[in-house]
Amino acid sequence: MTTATANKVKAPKKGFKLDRQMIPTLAAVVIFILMIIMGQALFGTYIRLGFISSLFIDHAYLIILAVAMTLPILTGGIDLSVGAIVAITAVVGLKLANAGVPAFLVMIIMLLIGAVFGLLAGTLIEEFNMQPFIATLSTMFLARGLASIISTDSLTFPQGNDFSFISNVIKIIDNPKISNDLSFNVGVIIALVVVVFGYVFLHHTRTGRTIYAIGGSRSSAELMGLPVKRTQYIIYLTSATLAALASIVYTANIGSAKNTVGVGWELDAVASVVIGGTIITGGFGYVLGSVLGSLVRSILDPLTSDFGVPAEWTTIVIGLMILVFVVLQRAVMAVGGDKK
Amino acid sequence: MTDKNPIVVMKGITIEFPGVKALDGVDLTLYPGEVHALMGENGAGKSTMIKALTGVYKINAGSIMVDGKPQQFNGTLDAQNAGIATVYQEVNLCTNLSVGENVMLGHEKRGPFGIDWKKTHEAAKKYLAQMGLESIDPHTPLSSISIAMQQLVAIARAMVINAKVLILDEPTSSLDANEVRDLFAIMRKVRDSGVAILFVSHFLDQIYEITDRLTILRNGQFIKEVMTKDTPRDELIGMMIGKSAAELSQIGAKKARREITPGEKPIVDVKGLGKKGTINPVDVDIYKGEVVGFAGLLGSGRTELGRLLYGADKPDSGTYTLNGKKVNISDPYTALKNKIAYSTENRRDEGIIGDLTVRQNILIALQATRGMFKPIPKKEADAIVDKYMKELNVRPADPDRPVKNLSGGNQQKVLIGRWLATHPELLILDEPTRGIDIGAKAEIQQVVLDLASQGMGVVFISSELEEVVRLSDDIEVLKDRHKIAEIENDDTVSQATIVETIANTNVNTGKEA
Amino acid sequence: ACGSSNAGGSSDSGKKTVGFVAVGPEGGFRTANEKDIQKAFEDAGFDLTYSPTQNNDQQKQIQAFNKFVNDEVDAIILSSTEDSGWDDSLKKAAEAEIPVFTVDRNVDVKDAEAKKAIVAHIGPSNVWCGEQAAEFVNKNFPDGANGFILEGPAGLSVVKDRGTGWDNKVASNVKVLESQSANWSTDEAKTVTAGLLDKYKSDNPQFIFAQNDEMGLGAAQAVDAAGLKGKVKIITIDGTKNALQALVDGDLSYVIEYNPIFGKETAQAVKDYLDGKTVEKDIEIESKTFEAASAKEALDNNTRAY
Amino acid sequence: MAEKAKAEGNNFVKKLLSSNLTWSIVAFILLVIICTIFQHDFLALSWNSNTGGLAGPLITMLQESARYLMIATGMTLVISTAGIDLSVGSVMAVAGAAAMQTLSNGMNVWLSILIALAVGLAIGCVNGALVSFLGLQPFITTLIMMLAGRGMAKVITSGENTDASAVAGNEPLKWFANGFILGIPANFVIAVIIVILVGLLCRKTAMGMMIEAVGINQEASRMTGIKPKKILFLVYAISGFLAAIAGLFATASVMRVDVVKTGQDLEMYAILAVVIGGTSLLGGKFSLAGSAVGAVIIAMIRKTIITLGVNAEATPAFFAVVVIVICVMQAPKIHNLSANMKRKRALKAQAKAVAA
Ligand SMILES: Nc1ncnc2c1ncn2[C@@H]1O[C@H](COP(=O)(O)OP(=O)(O)OP(=O)(O)O)[C@@H](O)[C@H]1O
Ligand SMILES: Nc1ncnc2c1ncn2[C@@H]1O[C@H](COP(=O)(O)OP(=O)(O)OP(=O)(O)O)[C@@H](O)[C@H]1O
Ligand SMILES: [Mg+2]
Ligand SMILES: [Mg+2]
Repeated sequence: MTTATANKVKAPKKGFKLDRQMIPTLAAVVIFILMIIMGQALFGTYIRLGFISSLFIDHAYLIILAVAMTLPILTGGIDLSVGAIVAITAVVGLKLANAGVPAFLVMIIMLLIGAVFGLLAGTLIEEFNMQPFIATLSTMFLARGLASIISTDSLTFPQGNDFSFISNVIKIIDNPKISNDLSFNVGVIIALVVVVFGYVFLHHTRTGRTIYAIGGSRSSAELMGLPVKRTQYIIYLTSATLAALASIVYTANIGSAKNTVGVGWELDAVASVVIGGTIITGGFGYVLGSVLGSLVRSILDPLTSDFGVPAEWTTIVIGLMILVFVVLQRAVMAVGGDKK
Repeated sequence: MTDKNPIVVMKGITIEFPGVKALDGVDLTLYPGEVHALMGENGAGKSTMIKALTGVYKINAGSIMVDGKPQQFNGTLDAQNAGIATVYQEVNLCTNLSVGENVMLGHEKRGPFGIDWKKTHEAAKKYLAQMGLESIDPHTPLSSISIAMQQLVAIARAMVINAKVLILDEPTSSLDANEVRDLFAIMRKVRDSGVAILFVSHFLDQIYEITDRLTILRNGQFIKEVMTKDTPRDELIGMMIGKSAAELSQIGAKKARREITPGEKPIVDVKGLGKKGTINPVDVDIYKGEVVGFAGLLGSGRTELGRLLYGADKPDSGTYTLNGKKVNISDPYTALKNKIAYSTENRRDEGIIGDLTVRQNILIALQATRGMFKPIPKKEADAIVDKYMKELNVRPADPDRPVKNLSGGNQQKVLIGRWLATHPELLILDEPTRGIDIGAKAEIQQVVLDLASQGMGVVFISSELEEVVRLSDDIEVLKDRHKIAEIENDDTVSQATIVETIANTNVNTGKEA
Repeated sequence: ACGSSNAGGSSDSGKKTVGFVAVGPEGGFRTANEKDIQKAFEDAGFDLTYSPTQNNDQQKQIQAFNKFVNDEVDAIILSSTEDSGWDDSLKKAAEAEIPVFTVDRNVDVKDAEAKKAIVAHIGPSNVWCGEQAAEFVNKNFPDGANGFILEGPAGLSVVKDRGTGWDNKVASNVKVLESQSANWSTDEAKTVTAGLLDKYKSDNPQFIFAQNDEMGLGAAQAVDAAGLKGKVKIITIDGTKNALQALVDGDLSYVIEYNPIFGKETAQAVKDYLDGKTVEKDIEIESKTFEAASAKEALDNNTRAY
Repeated sequence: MAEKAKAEGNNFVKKLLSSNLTWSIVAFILLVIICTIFQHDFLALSWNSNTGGLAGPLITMLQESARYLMIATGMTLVISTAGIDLSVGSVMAVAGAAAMQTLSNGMNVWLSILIALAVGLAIGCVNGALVSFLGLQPFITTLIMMLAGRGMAKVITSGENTDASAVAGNEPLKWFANGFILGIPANFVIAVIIVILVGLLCRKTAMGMMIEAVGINQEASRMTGIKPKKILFLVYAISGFLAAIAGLFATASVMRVDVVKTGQDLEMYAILAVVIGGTSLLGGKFSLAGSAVGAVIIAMIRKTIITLGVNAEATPAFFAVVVIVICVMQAPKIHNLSANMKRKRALKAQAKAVAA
C-alpha cells in the first residue's frame, strides 16, 4: 500500500546498533576516558588504583543521586529537593542512632522520611498543579528548614554503630602503598545496585516506559491511556527515597553529618544527568549516561586543583569544562545526525 | 441490529467550556457490530462528544452507560479498561519513542525480567502489518515518519486493546485512497467481530461506503439519529448545515486552464531545487494567477518540495528565481518578505500557536514581516481579523479565544486567514482542506480560485486527487521524492490520468516503465 | 600564586609537596588567610597544591583530601568546614604516613588510628573571640543593656563557637532581644538590623554583636539610617581593614581580631616536622582587640594584610 | 435586566477568583496582617529627616523588593520562552563587583555604573548566544554561567569583598539604593519605572506576543517568519541587563560587594516570584504585573520572617510553608471545589434517576 518501496527502513542488524539518542552518552564515555588519560599523562596519579577506588567510594552518593535525578528529568520535570532530603534524613538518622535506635530501624525511618517528602512533592505537583521545579523547591526549603530546626549540631555516629558495615573498606588488591590499593565498600555496591535498578526500571517496566512517554508529551501519554498521575507519584517518591538512600551511604561513609550537608548537591546531580546525555526537557536519556556524568563531574574538581588554577578561577574553569563538554556533545550529535 | 443490546448509551450530554456550550443535551447510542458516524460541521461538537465518552472531559449533565453499567470515566485509562479504544483527531503519540513502542505502550509483552522487547516488537510488527505498515521497522523513531503514517500507527495502537468499542475521530483525513481502502477493510473485519465502531469523517463518500447509522449534530445540539441507507445525501447535508443542500455554494466544473502568454515571466522559477535525502532536484515554475497542483502518494515528497519553496528547509542544490531576480530563500522570514507564504499540513506542531488568541494567530505572520517594533495599528488589525474571520467563516466568531480551543477545522481556517493576511504573491497550501467540513471545503476551494483570478500564484498540495484535478492549471506529479511528470491540466486529464502516470513511471529513468 | 604542575610525590626539583584542603575565597578573613598560607608555603620552598570547596561542602573537601593521600604528598594542610566526619580520611592518611596539619578549625576525631595522623593544629580561637565580645558589653554596660546578635548561617561551627564564647562570659543583666542570622552578609545584615530596630524601638537597644565584620558593617549602615549612630554600640569579629576604618570613623565600637595571618607559622611547623623536629601540638595564634585608638594606630602602621 | 447584571457580576467574581493576581494580592495582605498583629506599628510610617524619606517596616520592605523586581522581570521574559535563567544571582554579584572595584580604583561613579551594566548585558548576551545560536539547553547553560559568574566576581575583586563606602564621589550610586524620591525609596521607584517600561516595550510593540509565540511553539513561530533565535538572544540579554541593575541595588545599598553572598539564591526567588505571578514554567503567556506582585511578596515574606523573629534555623521551612500555601491557594482545584461538588451531586442524582 504505501509507497514504502523507497523508504523502506533497513532492519537492524543483530547485536549492537548505534542509536542517535545514545550519541551524547557515548560522547560522555569517550570524554571521561580522555580526561583520565590526560590526568595520568600530566600528573601521573589518575590511573592509580587508589584514585579509582576513592572515585567510586567518595561518589557512591552522587551516583545514587544522579540515578534519582534521571527519573524526573526524563519527564521534563526536576527534583531540587534531593540535597535537602539528604540533610534531613541524615540529621534525623544520626539523632536516632545516638538515641540508641538500632541501625536497621534507623535506615528504614530515613528511607520513610525521604518517601514522605517525595509523596508531598508528588501531591503538590499532581493535585495542586504546581510545577515540579516549584514544588520540589518548596520541599527543598522545607526539608532544609526542618533539618536545622531539629539540630544544627555536627552529629557523629556513636562508636561501633551498625552503619559502619556500609563504609568498611574491602580491599581487593592490597598493596603496601595505600595509593595502589583497589578497594570498595558496601556503599559502592549499593550504588551499583541502584544503577541496575534504575536501568531495569526505566527499560524493562511499563512504568519506566511511561516515564519516557510523559517526557515525549504528557498530553499524548494521557490520551494514550497511560497511568500518568500514578507514574508521576512514583517518580517523585522514588527520587526522594533514593536521596534518602544516598544519605545513608554518605553519612555511613563519613560517620557524621549535620543540617548543612548536601547544599548544592541537586545541581551536581542535574549536571551529572545532563553531562550523561539526558535532555533536560525530557524524553531522551539513559540512566547509565547519568552514572558516567557523575563520574565526569567528580573528576573535574581534582583536575582543576592539579592544574593549579588560582582560587578565584576554579568555578569559572569548572563551568567552562562543563560548557566545553556540552558543546562537544552538541557537535558530536550534529555530526552524527547528519550521517544518519 | 436494534435487536441487540446497545453497548454505549449517552443521554442528554452537556459540556460547557468557559463561554461556550460545546454540547447541549446530546444523545448517542452505539450497538455492537455497527459502524456509527458522528456527523456535523466543524465545531459541531463531534470530538467533544468523543472526549466526553472517554473521560477526557467531565460532563456537566447527562448520563453515560457502557455495557449496561452507568460509568463516569476519570480519564482515558478508565475508558480503556472498560474496553473503549480511541484514536483522537489530532495524532497523539510520543515522537521521542519508536514506532513499535508507540503501538505497544502500556501493553508491552512481559517476560520474567520485565518487558520482553523481542516479543513486544514482534507483536508491534503484527499490528503494524494489519495496517499495511509491514515495511516499517518497529525500531524506527516515530518522529521520522510522516503525519499520515503516524495516523496509521495510532490506529494500529487502538487495535492492541481487545476493544468492544473502537472510536476513530477523522482517521482518514490525511490518508490517500489506497490507505482508506485498507482501513475500511480492517474496520469491516473488526465490525463483523461484534465491535461497535464510532467513526467521524467529512467525506460523504466514505460515510456512505462504511457506516450503518448516523448521529447528526449541529452547533452542539442533537439533531437526529438516522440509518445511513435511508438518508439521501441532500437531506444529510441539510441536517448538518441547517440549510438546504442547494444553498451550499458548489463549484462543480473544472477550472478553465489559465493560458500562459508567451514571454511572460513566472513569479517563481526554480531549477534543480533539491535536498539530499528528502527530495531530488526539481524544476518548477509558477505564474501569476496560476494554480499548480502537487500530486503524489504518501511520502512522495510533496510536502518536502513545498517546504523548500518556502525556505522552511534549506535546499542543498538549485537556483531560485523570483520575478526574474535570483534570490536566496533561506528561511520563512525571507520567504514572507518576498511574498511567499506556506500553510503547513502539520497544523498542531508547525501551524497554530495554541495559547495565543485567534486574533494573534491571524496577525502574527503579517506582524513578523513588518518587524517586532512596528506594531500593526489597532484599527488595521481589527479590520484584518474581522475580514478573514468573516470570509472564512471561523466559528465561534470570537477573536479573543485561544486558538487551541477551536475545533480542528476552524483552526485550519484561522491558519489560512493568517497567510492571506500577508497578501502573498505565491501561496503554498499543504493539505488546506484536511479535516474541513463539506461546506467549508467548498468555501476554501472557492477562495483558492478567487485568489488565483486576482493574480495570486497558488501551489495546491492535497491527497485528494479530485480536488487537485479540479482546481489546478498544471499538475506536478511526484513519486518517491522525484518529480516524474508535469501535466497540463486540460479537459482530457482526470484522476485516472494521474494514477496511471504514477503507476507507470519508473522513478530512476523518468520514463514510462 | 599557588599550585604546581606536579602533585605526585616529591617533585623533580626535590621540593616537598603539600596538599592544601581549603574552603575557597569568600572575601574578608578567608581570602586573607588562604592567600597568606599559599604565599608562606611558596616562600618556604614547598610545592603547594590548593583545593577549594564550594558552598562549604565538606564532601568536596573529603574528596580532595583522599586525592592528596593517593597523590602521596608529603603533608596535608586541612582547613575544614566541619569539625567531624574526618575519621576515615585521616585513617587513610595515617596508613600512608602523611602528616596532617589542621588550620583555623580543629577537627574532632574519635578513632585512635586517625588521631595519629594529625600533627598539629594552628589557628586562633573562636570561643575566645566570643568571650571578648561579651566582656566588652559587660564592661560598657555595667547596669545591663538590651541588644541583638547577628549570626552566621545556622549550623556552622564557627557560629556556634563564637556564640558559646559569648554565652560563657556575658553578664546576666545583659539581655539579647533577638538573635537573627544574616548569613555573613553585609547587605542582609542591613535589612535584618533595620527590621530589628523597627521592631524593638521601645526596648532601646544599645548594642549589636555581629559575628563577623561584614555583618557589623551592614548593621552600622542600618543604625546610621535610623539616626542611632553612636547610640548603639556595634561589636564585630575578624578585624579586616574596612572594619578598623569603620571603627576609627565611629561606625563600629569594638573589633575583635580573628587573626588569619598564620601562614608562616604553619609553614614552619610543616618544615620542622618533615625535618624530624618536634612540633607543638596546639599552636594558638594570638589575636588582638581594637578600639578606635588602637585601630587608627594599626591602620597608620599600614602593616595589615587584609 | 437585573438577572443579567447578576450573571455578569457572577462572572466577574469567577474571573477574579480564578486570577493568580487576586490570590497573590490576598497573600500579600495576609502577610501584612500577620505582621501587624505581631508588631502593632508595622504599618506606621514616619518621616526620617536623616535620610530625607519615609521610614518604617514597609519602606525597608519596598527598598529590598527593588532588586527582586528587576530579576523577576527579566526572568519572566526568559521563562515565557520556555527557558530559565539561573545565572541572575551570579550576574548581580559580577555587576556589583565591577562597580565596587572600579569605584574603589578611583573611577568616575557614572562610568562604574555603566561598566557594571555593560558587564551584566555582556553575560546575558553570552547566555543568549549559547542558548539560541548553539542551541544549548537553557537550564544547563545558565547553570554553568551561575558557577562561572561567581568566579568572575571573585576574579574582579581578587577574592575580596571590595568596599567602596568610603570612596569620595560615590553618592549617586549610594543614592540609587538608599535615596528617596518624594519620600519613597528611589530604588523602588526606579524599579517600578523599569518594569513599566519593559511592560510597554512588550505590549505596545509586538515583542511580547513574539516572545510568547516562541515559548508556546518554537517551530510554528519560525514558520510565521519570526526569528526564534533572535528572540531568545534578546530575552537573555535583557535578563542579564536587569540582573546587573539588581546587582547595583544590592551592592550600593551597603556600597560593598560580597563575592559569595551578593545575589546568592536569588535566582530561586526570582523564579518563585514569576510562578506566583502566574507565568508557567513551561513557557507561553506571561504577566509582568503578576511577577512584580510576586517579587514584592518575596520581599514581604522575608520581612515577615524578620518581624516574627522566626529562628534562623526555621526560616527556610517558614518560607517553604508560605510558598506552598500561596501556590495551593492558586490551584484551580481549590477554586473549582464548590462548583465540582455541585456538579458531582447533580450527576449522582441524575444517575440515580436513570437507574430507577
Ligand atoms: N478545551 C476547550 N475549551 C473551550 N472550547 C472548546 C474546547 N474544546 C472544544 N471547544 C469548543 O467546542 C466546540 C466543539 O468542538 P469540537 O472539537 O467538538 O468540534 P468538532 O465537531 O470535532 O469539529 P471538527 O470537525 O472541526 O473537528 C467548538 O466550538 C470549540 O471551539
Ligand atoms: N514509508 C516511509 N517510511 C519512513 N518514513 C517515511 C515513509 N514515507 C514518508 N516518510 C517520511 O515522512 C516524511 C513526509 O514525507 P513527505 O512530506 O515527503 O510526504 P508527502 O508527499 O508530503 O506526503 P504527505 O504529505 O501526504 O505525507 C518524510 O520526511 C519521509 O522521510
Ligand atoms: Mg473534531
Ligand atoms: Mg505532505
